[in-house]
Amino acid sequence: MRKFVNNPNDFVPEMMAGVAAANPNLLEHQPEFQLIKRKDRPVAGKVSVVQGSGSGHEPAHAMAVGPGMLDGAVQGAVFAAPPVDACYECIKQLASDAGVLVLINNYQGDRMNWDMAVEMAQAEGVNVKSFIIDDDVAVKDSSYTIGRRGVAGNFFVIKACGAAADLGKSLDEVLEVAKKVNGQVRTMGVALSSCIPPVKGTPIFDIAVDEMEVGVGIHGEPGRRRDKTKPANEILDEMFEAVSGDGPFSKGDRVAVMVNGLGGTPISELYVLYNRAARRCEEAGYTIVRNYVGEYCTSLEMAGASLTLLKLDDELEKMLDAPAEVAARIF
Amino acid sequence: MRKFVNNPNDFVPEMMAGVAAANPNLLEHQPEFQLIKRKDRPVAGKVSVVQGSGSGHEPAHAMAVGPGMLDGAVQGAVFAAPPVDACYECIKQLASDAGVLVLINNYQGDRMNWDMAVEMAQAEGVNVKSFIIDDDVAVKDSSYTIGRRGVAGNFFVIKACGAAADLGKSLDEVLEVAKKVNGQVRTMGVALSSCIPPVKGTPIFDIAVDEMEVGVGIHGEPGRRRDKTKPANEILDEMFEAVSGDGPFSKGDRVAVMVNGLGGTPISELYVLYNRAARRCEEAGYTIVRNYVGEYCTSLEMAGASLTLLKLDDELEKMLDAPAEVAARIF
Amino acid sequence: MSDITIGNVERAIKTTADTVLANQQYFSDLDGIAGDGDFGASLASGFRLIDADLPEIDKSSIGNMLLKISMIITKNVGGCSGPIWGTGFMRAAMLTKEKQEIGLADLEQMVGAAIEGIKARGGADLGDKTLLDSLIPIHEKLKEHAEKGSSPAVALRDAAEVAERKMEEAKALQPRRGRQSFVGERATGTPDPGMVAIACILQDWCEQFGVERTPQAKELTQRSV
Amino acid sequence: MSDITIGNVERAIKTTADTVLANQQYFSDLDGIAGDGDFGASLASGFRLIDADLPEIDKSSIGNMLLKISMIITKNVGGCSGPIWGTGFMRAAMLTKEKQEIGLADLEQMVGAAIEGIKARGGADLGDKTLLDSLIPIHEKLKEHAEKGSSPAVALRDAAEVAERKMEEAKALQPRRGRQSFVGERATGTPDPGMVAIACILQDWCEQFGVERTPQAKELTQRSV
Ligand SMILES: Nc1ncnc2c1ncn2[C@@H]1O[C@H](COP(=O)(O)OP(=O)(O)O)[C@@H](O)[C@H]1O
Ligand SMILES: Nc1ncnc2c1ncn2[C@@H]1O[C@H](COP(=O)(O)OP(=O)(O)O)[C@@H](O)[C@H]1O
Ligand SMILES: [Mg+2]
Ligand SMILES: [Mg+2]
Ligand SMILES: [Mg+2]
Ligand SMILES: [Mg+2]
Repeated sequence: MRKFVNNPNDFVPEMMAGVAAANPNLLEHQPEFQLIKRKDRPVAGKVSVVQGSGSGHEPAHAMAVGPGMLDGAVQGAVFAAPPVDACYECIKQLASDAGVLVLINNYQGDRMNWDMAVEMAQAEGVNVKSFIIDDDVAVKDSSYTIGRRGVAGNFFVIKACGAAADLGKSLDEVLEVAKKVNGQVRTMGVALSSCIPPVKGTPIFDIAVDEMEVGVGIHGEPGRRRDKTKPANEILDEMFEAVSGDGPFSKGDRVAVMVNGLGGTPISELYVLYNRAARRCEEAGYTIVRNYVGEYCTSLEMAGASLTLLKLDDELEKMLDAPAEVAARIF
Repeated sequence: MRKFVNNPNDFVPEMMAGVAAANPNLLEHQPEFQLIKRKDRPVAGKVSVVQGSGSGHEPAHAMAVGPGMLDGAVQGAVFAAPPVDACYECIKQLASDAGVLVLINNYQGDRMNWDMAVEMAQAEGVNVKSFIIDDDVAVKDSSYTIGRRGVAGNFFVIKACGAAADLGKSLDEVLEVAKKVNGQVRTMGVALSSCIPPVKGTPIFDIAVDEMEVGVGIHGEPGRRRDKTKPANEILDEMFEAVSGDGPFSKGDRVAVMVNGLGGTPISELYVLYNRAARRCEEAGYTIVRNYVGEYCTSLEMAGASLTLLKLDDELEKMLDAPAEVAARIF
Repeated sequence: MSDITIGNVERAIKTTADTVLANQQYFSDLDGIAGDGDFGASLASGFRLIDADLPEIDKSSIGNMLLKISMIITKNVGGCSGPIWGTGFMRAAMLTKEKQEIGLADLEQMVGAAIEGIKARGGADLGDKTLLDSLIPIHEKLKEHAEKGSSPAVALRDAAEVAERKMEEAKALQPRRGRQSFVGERATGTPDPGMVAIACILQDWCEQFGVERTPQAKELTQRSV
Repeated sequence: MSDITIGNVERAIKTTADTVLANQQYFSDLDGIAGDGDFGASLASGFRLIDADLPEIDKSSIGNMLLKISMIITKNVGGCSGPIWGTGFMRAAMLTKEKQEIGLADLEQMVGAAIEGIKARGGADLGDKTLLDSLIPIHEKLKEHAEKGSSPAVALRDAAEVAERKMEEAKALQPRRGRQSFVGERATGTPDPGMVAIACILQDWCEQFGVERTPQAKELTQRSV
């Protein structure tokens, strides 16, 4: 196995312990629940924003805990939603008087576990609401999902809600921000290789070196079709048309653009794609106000990339501009 | 080829164009020289810090141009040092009255091209000096190198010199900072897979799925030995002992620690390694003041990682603390 | 003789744990054909603890025992399987809180309650190619036998029969819920891992309780992909 | 007849470009055995332009032509090859700035000057398994022939002979300079790409200038790894 792994069953706990060890002042790791939380949260008067899903999508979700972002996150085993109890603890431990917003990517497992946890916490009087993110335009229903999947657009929902919560907005107001971002963000991805969950030890699907999965999901779920690979610009063009054609985008719009690596694709290739994306936006009459090129929502070491467009307005621009910091940083 | 590439010969220019397109206010791209420079540099009174090497190591080098970091960088073809002319242009265009410091990673090709360019620029009266970075403890001489190679420790030299230059230090003073960092930083890497230069189209070396190259170079050069893979902690232990045993480290030291991904290893695995590194530092009596987990100096999509230790003092801590921003960012 | 003791239930749970643990890799591999390959590991993460705790846990009633089982699953199993199996055991427990012994009619009602809970939890129904496509016809068969007053052994044999047959039939279906929906060509023709697990468990119960039955499907005889 | 015209030099350069471009993949593959596989592409990036510009460039003297060649290489070829080959051509140019025609004695001095330049540039010497291990003995052979007053054709044949033999002999060496040093086991037994390139070029010059010579090494006859 081409991986840095000890006992594969310890992979997730050890990774999360590493994240906490790298941020000793900021973060706390509770191995019983695979929970990473800010040490200084919850605080009175501020809505807590939390998330959690299967592991393997790092830096989503636990590595997105930090100032201006998530207050806490739980992760399940690789590609398996966290158990109800972990979700419940996450909500309970982060509950402030202002409430808790749970951001859920639209997967069956995540929804079920979080739904049960939210019910349990509500039954105990916690002011908690949840919101489903579903930005993936590739397929309507998919493996793991009824309706669209939640993928890299997730970052923008977190970033905006984190900023809104920092501004002291109420739970309902932060929820409105989540709805707004989700309504204006669209993503599609392409995979060039599979990935290897540590416990499985082998690739989760077969794909030839000259093939790509267009519209792949972040667990390797099939997308629109399997096809022969094409030049980078043609792949980007297909993603651009899918994303741009689906969303509420029109000439004159101000947008944020994300080229997200799926884990195994070097950043050089992501910039080759971004180069084309910038050109396509220009031709479409979209002004790129912010861009994001790197890894935000991955599938372990999968080679591949996704394109995300977010339509902006003054409010959202301010939210994206707001200060933020996460466990996975550069300096 | 599992890559987002158009014509492979256009890979480097397109990637660099993408970097500039993503930072339109900050950066300028000159395709004739594959030069990325800050639009607002040079400025009077501030030493310019530049670098350049073969492509394939992104975010080094061109993506490390930005406030508090490099003022400009040139890149050659993948794994080929930039031609003399490009190096010369980089020096000339960034030359301020305070001078230019060229940071060269110790590879034969880089040294030769930069040496010629420095001579040419000096002949024209430019105040330019160069410094050789050689932090890799794996092997004494290696492919591409007489003496040790320059690898991920490069980041710390750039960061400290960028901060020193921002403080208005003289060329000789910034050079002293480079020397100090280089004297106190040590790195060693391990590869679990090869990588595929776009023009070549096939892996540059063969390695079985259950093998690793201990002490690999960032062009896939052989290191200390080829071995069977081991659990992550044992691999980290070997890197730690090599690095810690070589450098000027002793109990009670304050250090910076970097776990650098070589391009194809997901960040989750890097945190598994960091988890162990933090433990080993604690046992050795080193206090980790700053840590860096991510990709800083890569070999395209190579699976692998390196460990870097830097011994700190008040001056260096201040330099690492100084504000900085690069093309490849998260928010 | 038509009664099922708390000891029988314990033995069935123990057997289930054995089946899940012995087939962890197989179940994950099945899940890997058209999905993310975590089904075996997910179930095992719960049943490993159940296997370890079973001798100790509250056996004051069948319901209390099943409630504990449900809680172990809910606490430790994520993905879809945690809520689905946890809910199933929970609903079955609710009907047997006071019981030390149950009959076929009780069992039929427990399975029915579990099915209702699973439907509510995951929103799936008959024909979506999930383990409900096994549980629902099994439930009907149990009802039939309960009305006829059959022995548990006969009911078990027929339930295993139904599980195997439905597993086979569902291969042709396109999954519509859970992890394998919209896999299109990739999933059509492949069995649903949850349905295979149900069939394996029932077959192993047959063996454990001395009910003679020879499985035909290679999913049951071979137990590797 | 013992003189080499500027036309001969131009033809030799054109042939060199043809050789480099035809063997780009081969040279990169050779470089890939123990290194980074860019040698062919690097050289080709320069010689592609040389090939295109050759009809137009300054041919007022052999030296001026070679200077232009050197500049194209320096400007466009990175890695080790740019400085090495650029320096070599530059030094040879310096000795022939005024010349329209040269003799073997001039050629010998040009190669000698190139060698000195390459040594100073890259710090390598005989025995480091670089193209110097070809150039140095070639230079000796040329000197011998210049002293004897041999024809350029005989000198060329012997130079090609030496290049092929040295390439073979150097396989056993461990590289000590440039990209392939410290490759240990991996590089021992494999030829140095720079030395193979020199041997290929000289063999192709033989063919171009009607010098009969049959190469033996599969590196020259096969030209693929
Ligand atoms: N909504 C649902 N209702 C009932 N059973 C379901 C549902 N979704 C999935 N399943 C069952 O669960 C099995 C997969 O479980 P598992 O791999 O743990 O879930 P995940 O989809 O989260 O990876 C499927 O084979 C199917 O039988
Ligand atoms: N210092 C040196 N002096 C002379 N020739 C050298 C030197 N270093 C390398 N070479 C030659 O250059 C060839 C490799 O060129 P190339 O692949 O372009 O360089 P790089 O090592 O930068 O990848 C080697 O085969 C060798 O013959
Ligand atoms: Mg799953
Ligand atoms: Mg090279
Ligand atoms: Mg699954
Ligand atoms: Mg090379």
